[in-house]
Amino acid sequence: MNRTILPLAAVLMVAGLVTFGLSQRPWAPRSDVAQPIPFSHRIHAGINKIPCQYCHEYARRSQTSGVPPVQRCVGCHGAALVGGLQPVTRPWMDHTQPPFEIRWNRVYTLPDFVRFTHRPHIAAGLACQTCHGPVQTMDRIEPVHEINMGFCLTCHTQRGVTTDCFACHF
Amino acid sequence: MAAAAERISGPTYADIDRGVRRIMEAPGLAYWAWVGFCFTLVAIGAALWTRQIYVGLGVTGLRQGPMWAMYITDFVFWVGIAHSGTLISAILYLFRTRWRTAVYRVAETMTLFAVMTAGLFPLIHVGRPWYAYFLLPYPNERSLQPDFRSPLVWDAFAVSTYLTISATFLFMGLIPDVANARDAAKGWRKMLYSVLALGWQGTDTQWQHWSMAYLLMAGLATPLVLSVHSVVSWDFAMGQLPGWHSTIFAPYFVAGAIFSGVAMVLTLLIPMRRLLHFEDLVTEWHIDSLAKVVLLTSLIVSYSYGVESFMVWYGKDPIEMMTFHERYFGPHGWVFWVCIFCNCVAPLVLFSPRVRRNTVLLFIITIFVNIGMWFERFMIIAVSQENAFNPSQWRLYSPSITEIMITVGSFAWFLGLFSLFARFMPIISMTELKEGIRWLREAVRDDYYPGLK
Amino acid sequence: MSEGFSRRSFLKLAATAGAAAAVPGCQPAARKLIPYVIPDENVIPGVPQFYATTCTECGAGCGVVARIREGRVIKLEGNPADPIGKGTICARGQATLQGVYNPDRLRNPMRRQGVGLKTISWDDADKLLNDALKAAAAKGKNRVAYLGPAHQGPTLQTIIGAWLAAYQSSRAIFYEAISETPARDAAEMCFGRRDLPVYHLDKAEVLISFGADFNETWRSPVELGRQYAEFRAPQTRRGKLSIGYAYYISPRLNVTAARCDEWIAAPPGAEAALALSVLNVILSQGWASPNAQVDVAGLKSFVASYDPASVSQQTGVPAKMIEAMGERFGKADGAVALAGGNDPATHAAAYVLNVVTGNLGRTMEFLDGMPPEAETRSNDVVAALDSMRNGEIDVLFVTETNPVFSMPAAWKAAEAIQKVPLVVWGGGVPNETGEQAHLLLPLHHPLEDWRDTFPRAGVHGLGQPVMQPVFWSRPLGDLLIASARESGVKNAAPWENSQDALRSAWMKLNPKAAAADAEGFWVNSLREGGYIEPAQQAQVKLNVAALKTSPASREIPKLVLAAYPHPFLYDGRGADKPWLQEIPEPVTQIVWDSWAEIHPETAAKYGISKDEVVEIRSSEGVIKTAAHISERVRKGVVSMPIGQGHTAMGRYANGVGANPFVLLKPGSQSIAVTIHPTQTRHELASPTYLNRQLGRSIVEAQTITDLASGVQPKEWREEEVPKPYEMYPDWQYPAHQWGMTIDANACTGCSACIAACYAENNVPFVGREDVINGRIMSWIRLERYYPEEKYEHQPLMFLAPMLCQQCHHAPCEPVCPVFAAYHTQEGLNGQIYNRCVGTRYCENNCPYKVRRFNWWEPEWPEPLNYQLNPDVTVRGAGVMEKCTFCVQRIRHAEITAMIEKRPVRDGEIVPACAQTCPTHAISFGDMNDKNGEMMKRRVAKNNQERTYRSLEALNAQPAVTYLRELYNEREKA
Amino acid sequence: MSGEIDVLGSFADEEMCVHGIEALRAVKIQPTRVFSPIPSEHINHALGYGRSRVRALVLTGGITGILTGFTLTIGTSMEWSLNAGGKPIVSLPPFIIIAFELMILFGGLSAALGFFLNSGLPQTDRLPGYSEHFSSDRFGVLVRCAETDRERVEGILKQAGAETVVREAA
Repeated sequence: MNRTILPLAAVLMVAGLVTFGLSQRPWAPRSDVAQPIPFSHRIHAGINKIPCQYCHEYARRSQTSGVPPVQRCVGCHGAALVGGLQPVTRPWMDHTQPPFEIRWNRVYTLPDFVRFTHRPHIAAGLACQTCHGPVQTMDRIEPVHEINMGFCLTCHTQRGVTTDCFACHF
Repeated sequence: MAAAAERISGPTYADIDRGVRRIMEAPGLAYWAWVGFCFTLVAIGAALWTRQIYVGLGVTGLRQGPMWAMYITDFVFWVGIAHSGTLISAILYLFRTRWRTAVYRVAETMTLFAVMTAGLFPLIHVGRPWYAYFLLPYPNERSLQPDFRSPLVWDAFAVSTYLTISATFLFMGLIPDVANARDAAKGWRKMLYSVLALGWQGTDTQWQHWSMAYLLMAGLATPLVLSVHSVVSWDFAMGQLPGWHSTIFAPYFVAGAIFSGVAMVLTLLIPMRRLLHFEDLVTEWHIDSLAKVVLLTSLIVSYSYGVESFMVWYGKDPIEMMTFHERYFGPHGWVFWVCIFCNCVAPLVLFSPRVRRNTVLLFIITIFVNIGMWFERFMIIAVSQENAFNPSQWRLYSPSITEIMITVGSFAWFLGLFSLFARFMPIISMTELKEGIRWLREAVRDDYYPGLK
Repeated sequence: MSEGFSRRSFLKLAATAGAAAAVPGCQPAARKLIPYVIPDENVIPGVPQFYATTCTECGAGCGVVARIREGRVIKLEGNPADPIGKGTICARGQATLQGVYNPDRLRNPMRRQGVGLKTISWDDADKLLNDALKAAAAKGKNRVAYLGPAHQGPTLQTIIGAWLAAYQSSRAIFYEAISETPARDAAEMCFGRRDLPVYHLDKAEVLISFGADFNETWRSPVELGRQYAEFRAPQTRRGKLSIGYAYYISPRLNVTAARCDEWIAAPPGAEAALALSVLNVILSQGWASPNAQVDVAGLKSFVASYDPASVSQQTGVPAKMIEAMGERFGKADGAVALAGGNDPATHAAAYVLNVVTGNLGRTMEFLDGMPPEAETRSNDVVAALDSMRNGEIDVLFVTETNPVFSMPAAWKAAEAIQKVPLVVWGGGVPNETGEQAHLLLPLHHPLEDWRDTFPRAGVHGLGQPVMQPVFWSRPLGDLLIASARESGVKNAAPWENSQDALRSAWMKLNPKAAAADAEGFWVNSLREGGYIEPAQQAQVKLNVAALKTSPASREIPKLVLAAYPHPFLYDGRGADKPWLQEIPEPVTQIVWDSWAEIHPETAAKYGISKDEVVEIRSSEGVIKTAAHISERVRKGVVSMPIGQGHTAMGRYANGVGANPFVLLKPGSQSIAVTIHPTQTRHELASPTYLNRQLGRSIVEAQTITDLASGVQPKEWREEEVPKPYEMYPDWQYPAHQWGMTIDANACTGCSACIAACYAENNVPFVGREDVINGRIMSWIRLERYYPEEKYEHQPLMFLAPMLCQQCHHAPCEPVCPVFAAYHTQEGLNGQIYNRCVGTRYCENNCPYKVRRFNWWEPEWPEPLNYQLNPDVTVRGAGVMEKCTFCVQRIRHAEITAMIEKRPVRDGEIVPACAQTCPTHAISFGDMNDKNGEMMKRRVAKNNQERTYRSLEALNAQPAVTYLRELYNEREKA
Repeated sequence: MSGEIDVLGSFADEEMCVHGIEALRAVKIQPTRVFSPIPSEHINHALGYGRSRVRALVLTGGITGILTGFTLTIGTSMEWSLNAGGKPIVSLPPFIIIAFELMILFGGLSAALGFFLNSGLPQTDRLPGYSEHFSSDRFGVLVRCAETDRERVEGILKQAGAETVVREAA
């Protein structure tokens, strides 16, 4: 009897491990992305109630929401923060390091075959939190939703807007 | 008993066991050299495929126009080869055809490995094989499923069903024989056969359910075999390409499949029978019966060629006419004439019983048939693609070394697997031979084969 | 990535942050977000900016608008405000981008040391140059020379003059291999002025071109192509529906000739005699216009010896044909004769033809205030070369021209240049002349630089830099101004830099009314891309007495080479751009090569077979190239395109084909040659297999008489079109149903649509080998078919753009197993790259064969990949792709309309091909909108009767409706 | 139950084996188990067996397959209706093919499953009375009987033609 059950149990265990491993969704966005500076959305957007688009200023006009330029930080925090800022739009041959740059780590990524654009979503009156979660309560940004096609489609279907493949993939 | 006296003398159960077990004895150096040779070729093919996946299909000779050509030719060829196995093992089982018992395991094994080979080709041929699972329905968050209107999805279902069913069917049939082998074997073989026999002991209840399951599987495999090649033919017939878009394709392909498959059975059986010395089990009677099937299906295939051309002529569609003109007389017209010779003319000599029993001649003819049927698929697929609707976009196809070596590798893969199976598994069904021992004895008595005394 | 953070990588990352980057395949995007420190207020990442500037690829001077994304120019489109291009540009203009981003562009100043080149700093380069200049100036006058092309713009020419003057020289040579001097010489002879007339083909009803390929390279092809399309459009003239009747006289049927009614295969050099003979017919029949006010008697005696019979004997053109030409031309209500080639007599005869038929001021006019002749005459060029050879020149500065490649062998330019102690070469991709230079300076591409154009009276183009330079280059103007300052001559260059020079020149254009608002005028000119003012027609009079040069009556050699500028490579300057190499020459459909086109009979005579390499030998030199056997060339003529045969100029030009300049004598594009087969084969790459459509209705044509009488062409369409029968209810497209109307009659074969599509849709180029293998990737092609022998009435060539037909019963869609090919809710035939498995069934089933499969991972050597459109996915290996009607533009317009809460406007969406089409042959719109321009075009008078859909019998129901090309029935010869 | 023994008769021939079984059943002794190297209708008949239960299972499997096929195809097509070539969303003719293939697949696998379930395979224990001969060329009839009946049973088996009749450990 054991000789029948043991191999079966082994097979079941392997299958179980694979299922479990896949259920952990290794492709899902990582929630442990550390940032170079301890910037807190909770303080900025939550406590101080700065509107999202004050910093992410391109969202309503462009595909991208934009990461705020350092100048925007300095605007509130004062020039003392970084000292003499210089434009980075210097000629090509200038191989020197820009004076101050912040290398944020991406939290939200989309594959390059998704032609997502923020513009119509803002125009449709969607709150940023719909996709990005309650950012105003987070010190460090963590993805709340896995932004995959199913996520997009659920909302698009509910709102009765296009579910044409060509809306995002071309 | 009185009945015992009437019994025809001849091979006994023990003789059969002895004969088959001898095949399964430890093979010699020549055998290993052959298997090694096969798998070296497989390794070359695999390496080229790896490269193809890495750099893209540009390494093939495919181009605008002939977009499918050689890989799909191989696919259809191997699916076709597979079909005769199921024909012999399932359809002839239902008809209780007497001569099938000795050869059906060979045919069925061939089926399994041919489908396994065929199943590789869609993967080899697609641009992004790592996404091939898109063709199968699976739960996903975007609830996007394959398009069941596409012939390729039918294909995916048909071929994977065929692979599953023919593997199960083969395995079912093997169980009693493996149990037999288990009881005679020693060492690691005993372990292997013990596992595969699943504890079969030939009890009455085991046999009762086995018989019913086997019968029903045969019953299901029969329409399956007809459907699979019909579905494969619809890959083409559903396309509107001139030369593809034809209603005759399903029966035409099924007949061709059985034709090429039976020829392949003979191609394998004739040398194997001689090299492994089981002429006493697979007698000239069996060989002769197979040759008759080859002849019959050859006539059906010839008829199909005629009808296909006639319908084009009768339809008077200028584009279709042009395509057929190119097929016969175009730059690759020789392919058509090779087909005509190999598939229609050469098998005609099988009308002579002497030729049917001359294994050397028969072997040569079956090789012709294999070549002819490969080229037939090439003609239908590649040569039609060369002459599509838009003359500015016509292109002649010539295969690259990658395609040739992968095709060669597929033959090596098939033969290598088959060779391994033949020496480690009962390649002749002892159970069924015993069941039909009367017919074997008759064959021996009637002097189809003078040996065995 | 952390070290050497350059602007280049910054831009790359900024783009990644902005939109999903155009990374080939499906690799994960860069995972860093690096914001600007201080943002450019004018830049919104992800939103394109547009700058008006000018095209400098040829002298036509079309205005362009550059589309900029994240600091990179990604597309050029015509500037609608520009009267020449009127919002369209040609293939060469589209390909300018590959000049900016050419991977072989010189990246640093380099100095020749021994055989190799050594990178030096700009400071060292400046010092080297200026020291040599000072030494030369100290030695005497005219020891410095400048060699450049003729169309560098008035301001730059001024700067060049000032720079030379600062170093005691006046040797500015503006050399053009394909010269306009003969036309100017003829104008001087006929009218006593050296400017070139302006043509209005649309005002004519008969056109004779004596070798002027006005749809390809002659003068201003975009403008003339547009006029020609109007000339060929059906319209009621004198109560009868007609199209313009066009003759083309040339030894080879080029694509311009192919769009005419008659191609007269005259031997090269016979154009003048034929023109004068036509004139003879007109005068002797008394068809000269009484309004012409010319000395008819004087002219008569001038052309007396050119009666049709004797000219026919001399040229082999039937006398009847000449008479017919004369009759049509003389009787026409508006006619125009154009002349190409190097024989001033041809040009003069064409001018006279226009004058005597009263068309001066109508189809051909002279304008006051035309730009001065910029091109240096060949005598002066030769004199300069002689000076070099004699050691009289110490410093030679060569830019944007390639004398070593394009000067006739007899001038021995390479040898002369070698005698110059310091040859300075400036430009982009180092060419053959650069190979001879001692100092190589990377100069700004025109799109990175300031410049102006002055193509004709009243049209002033202002070119501004549209992006930061890609490499460590400098603007030519700045370089010369700085160098002139170094000379120590006081006020040698009274400008700060070239922008300043341009601005001060521009201020002189400022009309008096606006003089006060100088800044406003400047800004407005920048925005508009230039300044347009009305031009006055000049009063000119034909001076019959001065007509004395009769064409040299030449013996026609047994075998003669006729070279012609390649429609895309021109005199060789386009050869470094892979798009131009890969767009098929419209008639032969050959790519990535040069070829010797030979008539089958001639080929048989010399024992030459298809694709055989032949050795062509003239008195000047010898070259080898592959033979292309074709009936579209005169017997006894070897026709060969100019432009290939580079031995330098980067990876795309080097080693491709042969250079016919080697064979030519100065001042001529034809020469007697001998030809020898070499028994070696060299396959000429072409994406086209059969040249005949076998009675299939892929491209259709119709005679104008049939159109007038409402007869559908039947003769060469073998398939019956069955009545559509539908088993299932048709799909409805309530929102939009996009479609196209393509007027095949307006297509001139210029191939601008193909280049625009390459640029807009990130279509990879594949190179010669893969074109031979049938793997060209272009989404749109020119479907070109020759007429078939068995049918009587046919045009000279069937030609129509072929792109995805977006069929509503698309054969490609239901065969896709995974819905990668499917039909969108707006009637488009969608192709979802990321879903594609690569079974290629769709392409098998596509009757039009317009789908393209990625056989390899596409490659754009850096920095060519900077041109990629970030709005379009770059397709990786194993994926099928195809025309999407530029869905990225459709989506953009739809989103904008949605935000603005309005429907999409008709004409708001213009796909790249339709946008750039000089003749507006392609129009796009919503098939639901019956009042849209596209749909109205289908039902318009004279259009409705000639609509057809390609391969209609298959009932694939394409969304593209074609209008048949029209032609006049030829007289039976 | 004490006092019961197993008697194994070994036959060289199918017909003799059948006779033995019939003889036993004639005296109301049901053989416990019959070993055979070949499938034999006669033995089954002699033992009084009816049709196998596998049949019903295969029928169920096949019908399930058809239903699965149609549910899958129609369901997925309806869930996200995509137009392909203007064909109807629910195109029954192609769906029949899928249903057919699934009928075969499910039916065939049910047959195999039915066989395994009904015959107790896989098993690792060696059944009492089994010997290597029974997979090769001998038929065995195992009879459980009272110690007292041994003589009679052995007699019947010998009478029927058994080569050997031995007593097996119970």
